[in-house]
Amino acid sequence: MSPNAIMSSDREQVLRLRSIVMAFGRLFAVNGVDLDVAKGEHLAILGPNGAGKTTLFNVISGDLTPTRGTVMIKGVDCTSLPSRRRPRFGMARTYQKARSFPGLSVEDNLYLAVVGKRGRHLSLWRSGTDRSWREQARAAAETVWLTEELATPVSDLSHGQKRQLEIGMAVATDPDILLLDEPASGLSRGEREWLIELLSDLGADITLLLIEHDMDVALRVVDRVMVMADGQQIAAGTPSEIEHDPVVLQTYLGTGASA
Amino acid sequence: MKQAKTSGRRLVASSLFALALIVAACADDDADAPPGLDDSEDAVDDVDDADDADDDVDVADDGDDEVRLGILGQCEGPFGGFHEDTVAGVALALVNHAGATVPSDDTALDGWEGAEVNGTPIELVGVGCGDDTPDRILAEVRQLVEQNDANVVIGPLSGDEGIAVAEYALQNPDVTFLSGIAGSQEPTLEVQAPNFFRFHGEGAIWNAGLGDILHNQEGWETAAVIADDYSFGHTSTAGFVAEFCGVGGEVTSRVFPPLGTTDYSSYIAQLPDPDEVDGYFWAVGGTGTQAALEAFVDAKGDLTGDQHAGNLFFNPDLAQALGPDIAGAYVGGFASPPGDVQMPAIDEYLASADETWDSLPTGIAGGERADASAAASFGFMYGYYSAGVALVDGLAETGGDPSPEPLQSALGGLSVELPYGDIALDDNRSGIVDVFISRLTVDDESGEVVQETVALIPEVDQTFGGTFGADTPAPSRDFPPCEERDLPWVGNAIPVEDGVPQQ
Amino acid sequence: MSTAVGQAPQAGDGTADSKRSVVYALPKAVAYAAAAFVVVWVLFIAGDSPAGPAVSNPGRFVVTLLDAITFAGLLFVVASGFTLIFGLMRTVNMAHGSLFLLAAFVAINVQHAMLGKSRNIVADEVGILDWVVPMLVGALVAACVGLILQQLFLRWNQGQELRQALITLAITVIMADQMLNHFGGLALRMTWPGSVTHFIEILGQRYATTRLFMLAVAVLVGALLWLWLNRTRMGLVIRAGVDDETMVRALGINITFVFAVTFFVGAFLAGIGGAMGASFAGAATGSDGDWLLNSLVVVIIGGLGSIKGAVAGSLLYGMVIAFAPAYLPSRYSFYAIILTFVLLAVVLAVRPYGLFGRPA
Amino acid sequence: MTRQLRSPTTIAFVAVVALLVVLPAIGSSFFVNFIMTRTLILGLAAATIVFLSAYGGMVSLAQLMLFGTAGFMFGNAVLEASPRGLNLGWAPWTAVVFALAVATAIAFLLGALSSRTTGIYFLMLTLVYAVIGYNVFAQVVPISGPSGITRITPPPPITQATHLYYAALLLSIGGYVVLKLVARTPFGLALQGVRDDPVRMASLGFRVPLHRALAFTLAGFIAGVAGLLNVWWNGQIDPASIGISPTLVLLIVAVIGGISHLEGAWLGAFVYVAANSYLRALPFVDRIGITEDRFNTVIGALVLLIMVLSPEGLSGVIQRLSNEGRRRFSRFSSRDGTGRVDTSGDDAGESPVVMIDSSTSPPTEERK
Repeated sequence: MSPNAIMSSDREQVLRLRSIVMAFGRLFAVNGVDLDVAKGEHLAILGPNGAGKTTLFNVISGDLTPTRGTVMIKGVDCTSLPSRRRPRFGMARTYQKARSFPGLSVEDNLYLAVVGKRGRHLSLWRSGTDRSWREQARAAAETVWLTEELATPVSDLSHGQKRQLEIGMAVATDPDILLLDEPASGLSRGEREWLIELLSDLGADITLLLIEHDMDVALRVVDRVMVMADGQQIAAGTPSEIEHDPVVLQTYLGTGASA
Repeated sequence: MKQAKTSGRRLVASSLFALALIVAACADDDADAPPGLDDSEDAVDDVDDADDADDDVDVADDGDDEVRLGILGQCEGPFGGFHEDTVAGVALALVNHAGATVPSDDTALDGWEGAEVNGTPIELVGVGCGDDTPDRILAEVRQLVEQNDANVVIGPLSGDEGIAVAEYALQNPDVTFLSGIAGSQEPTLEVQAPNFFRFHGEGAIWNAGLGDILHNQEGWETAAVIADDYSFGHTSTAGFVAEFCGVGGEVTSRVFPPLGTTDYSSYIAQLPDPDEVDGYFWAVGGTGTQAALEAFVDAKGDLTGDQHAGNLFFNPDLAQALGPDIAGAYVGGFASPPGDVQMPAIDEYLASADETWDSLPTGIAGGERADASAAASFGFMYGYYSAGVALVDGLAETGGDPSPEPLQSALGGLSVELPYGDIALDDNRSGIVDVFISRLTVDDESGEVVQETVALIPEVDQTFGGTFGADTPAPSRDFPPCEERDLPWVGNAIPVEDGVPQQ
Repeated sequence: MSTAVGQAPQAGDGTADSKRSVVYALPKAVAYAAAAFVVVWVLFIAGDSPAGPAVSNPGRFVVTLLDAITFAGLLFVVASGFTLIFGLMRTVNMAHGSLFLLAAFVAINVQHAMLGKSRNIVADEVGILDWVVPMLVGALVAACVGLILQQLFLRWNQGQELRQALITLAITVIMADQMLNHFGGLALRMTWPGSVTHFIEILGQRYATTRLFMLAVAVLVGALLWLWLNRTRMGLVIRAGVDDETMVRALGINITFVFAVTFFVGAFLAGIGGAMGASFAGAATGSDGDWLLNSLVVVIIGGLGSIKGAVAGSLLYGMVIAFAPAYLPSRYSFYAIILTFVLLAVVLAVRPYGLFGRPA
Repeated sequence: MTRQLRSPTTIAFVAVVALLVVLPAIGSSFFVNFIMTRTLILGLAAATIVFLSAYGGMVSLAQLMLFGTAGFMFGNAVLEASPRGLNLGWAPWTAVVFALAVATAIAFLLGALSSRTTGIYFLMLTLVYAVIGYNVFAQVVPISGPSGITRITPPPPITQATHLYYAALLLSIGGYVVLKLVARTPFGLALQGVRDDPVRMASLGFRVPLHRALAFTLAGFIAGVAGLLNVWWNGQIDPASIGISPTLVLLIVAVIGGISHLEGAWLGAFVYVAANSYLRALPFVDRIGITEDRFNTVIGALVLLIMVLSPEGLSGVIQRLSNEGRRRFSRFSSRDGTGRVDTSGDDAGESPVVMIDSSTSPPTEERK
């Protein structure tokens, strides 16, 4: 299955992976993945535990440098560009296990997300733009329903609130490419509805990559699915195609359909 | 709500802090009640205002009718085991010469009672606890003087501490300082505080006589030096080099391993081989004494005693592992000579120590309990003893007046009678002392290595015939240079046989 | 599911074609260049140094190399205990130097008691047992004290690395003070057994077999350690624990017991090192700090938690200690000790977690 | 903001400062010029440890070395005829600038070198820095040598001991305020982010090592300021002044006060200095084994006790007591507050302190 074959359209390419291999010693977590994602596309990456989904995310976000292969973001070869340089390409991500800053308040967390992309990291003064960044942070808080908790230290948030914040921090950067690693895990039913609503409402320009175990969430918000197992792509297509793909049903849905 | 909580916490913290401040400040005020207050404030102002020193003379006269003595000991660091010795030295001096008694017969740290000279009592106001560093001893001396209101301080114990205390003395002319046993040159040669007196020798002085004997008697033409790379190592080396070269010998190499060296082999390798040089002078202390000697044996060949000489670190008590192979080596002097020197005054002194205490935990016995005379015969306690005797003599001279001016002028002119030889001061108030040179020999009975005194070098002063002075650099890796010079005591060495000076 | 987030940096070494690689290739290139320069300097140039270039004075070079390796043996024994404890439990035992010194003092006193005298001991009087027994007794005391410390102060706060480090630092302060009180401030020494005290000729240079004996003991200790870690069930658990603590827990192994044993062994190794160090260089107040520092330097260079790293770190550090005073120009040989810093800086610039270390 | 001006916090702060300002009039000269001046100097230096630990997650043992470096450099620059040192004979304030510049530059260099390590590695590495610093000053004779540099006096306007006290007070307040304010700037917030999760910070676009290096540099600069005060106060500095045991003392001061509270640094310094000076003078303490020659055992035991019972140190204890008191008198028990530093004591019982968090929370280190 050539990657080009599954390209949904000839829209602008924002992400292009070519033969990505990520080896840890003798273990090949990702083993030869090709992927093209067009602007505005919403893609879910599915697969059982250990399939290499998060590792692939880490390669895309720059947390890992692939052993082999290339990563192009918006036409630029970013293969070994460190993760801190990637927000400038409009890339933002969340982590599977919420990674926010427990020692800081919700507002400060969101504020850091805003500042991270803008530079002036070392500023010892609060300039005029600083105020607008604060407003941006508060706006992001509103998006993820955390306005009430602005002053609360993150360590005091509930698990669900931490996930909300995690997404808020990604959204706060006003990203073009959003990588969400299992955003729905640990959320209550109501919170999942909220998440689906939020993701569905994302602007048409925003490219979304989603790792999700919850098929319900995943298939409702994306327009294309890639299924991984043992570090390789085993299937790709639209949500409905995937739902009926025999290989997928056997390797993944067969065991984890209830997830 | 958050505001209230955090601020409340800080409020409590601040209040507690403030309370502590007030309590401490007031408690201190009481302790500082007149007449001490005036004194101590002036003393402190002088810390930064040394030039005004003279202004204070009149203030100082107003009411000192007792000696408030502070002792600077050393209870931590490499000489931490000798803490008891320092207080014991002073206490014994007061027992022997000022009618004091000691409250405890198994520790010296309890001080003494009833010391008095011409009706002036001598009270112990505090014992400072040094750790061989100048910073610490400065804190301790400031506490003794500024908090405990000491007007006389005896101490400190080690060289770099001595420099710091002498500098402090310079800024506090109303307090009289008697060095304990600090073996650096600078306190008297360089700093020259008029109120700092040293009734003992120092690192260079203690090695006087070695060069003369080794060159003129043992026939060494060339020598190599290995010494610790810090001030005492440098000073010991300076004393040896000044004399050995002064009488015509040549020091062909000087190696200075840093303090804390564990493996001496690379430094030993820098020394010339035994067939390339007539002998070696060692001034490596602590664990280094034996480690360096062993590295020498490993690389250069077995020790032959007559090819070696060392400073006071070659003391078999300090370096208990010195093996019998080293027998024959010459050893520089210290404040007190080895135990074989016998004179009535010495016997009397040691006996008085044993009468005063049943036993003391002393550094020379590795912190174990030992007869008080064992501590008394060693230089650390003896140095403090000398200072104590000098203080008593000085007070006797002034008729008991402990005020700075008369006491300090009396001390400057003293010649103190001491068991191991009388000590007078030079113009810089540093002791002119007799130095005992000894050799290591194997004791026939016990088979142990012991020191046997071989010569007494009379009246050594710290200038070494002008080699060292206020204008010369401090002893260092390459100072003094190796050149001939006249030393006043060369040729005057008095042989000592069986512990008795032959004169 | 995530196989590993943020694995060891070596993964990135393969990619060459980007700015980033250039940035990190630079320190590496500088490090290699520096190493090459040092080798060339020692072999051929070494102008005005006490030893002279190796080609013109090969005996001296070989002896210096042997000095480096034999001293590295001692460094390894001390540092391996430190790194073992860290590797399994992530506990930085700042009291390692204190355990070293305690064992040294105990061993010296036992030897004195066995020989019935405390001074002027010559090697010929010392049988092999008069050395081995004190060493084992000293090491056992250190191991027991270590175990007590671990059970009392470290067991219940496992995982709080800095808190544990500070606790052990406080213990260091207390132990140093108490040892000064009990053993005095004078330098003491243990004597090598007479049967190993000989001298041999190496390229015209005299060399002491005691140093080779020390190396032999170190190799023996290293071999036993290796066997324990690789050939026993507990060793397997420990190695698994070093790699992944949660996995060991999941296997249902009694990790508390494994921790206790490991701490015991680590402290025991400090004690063996203490007895060897007391024979090699003597022991006194302050040796504890020196040896803690030696252990730290070794493991920072080699990588915390890695036995291989301890070997490499000991060798490199031993080399610097032996070669710097001999091969620096005479005028600068006083600054030999500072070269330790250069070594550290070079290693850290290339590998922030040491040669064989992994990020925490 | 304006409300804060009248808050009990500010009032308490002002009260303490006011007390310290009038202290020379009511306290004895020893208390002011020895105990309190030393407290302020040590406190300022220890505050840099607390700053790095609380906001940066780095426990540094190199602060005393930087403190000493500034002192050595000042002595080298200002003296003309000292037996040791460079004897540059510069104007005092030029020497001040020089000393601070050198200390800051060295801090930046060392900070950069260790910026990719954290937690326990950082602690060990900075301990090695400290010892190497000691060796440099002990071995490199032109800048110091073993006996150090003596007879250093403060620059002109500071001519009396009380001037020095006020200088120390002023700089302590300044240092405290600066460090507090820095924590609220973008840089300071980013630093706290780095403390909490360096990997996340990197993926947000921050240069993690640079933040660490610059925080270390700032702390080095302030430690340098404290170091200058120290040589003015002490009159001399030598390699042993920055040896391993005073290095540990500074850490102990920070630990006693509480390593995650800036105020704790001064509190710890006061307790340490006062204990050192007054404890042995108390009646009967020698009966229970507290004599001056076993003082280290007492201090060690104190630190051990603090680390075992409450890693938050004295400020943590005080905070707990005050929280406890509040709970008794009010029904409010909800958890709130903003800054980590402000609230960490609140959950001291349940979760480890900041410094410990830093080593346990991020499971992985960021990519370079």
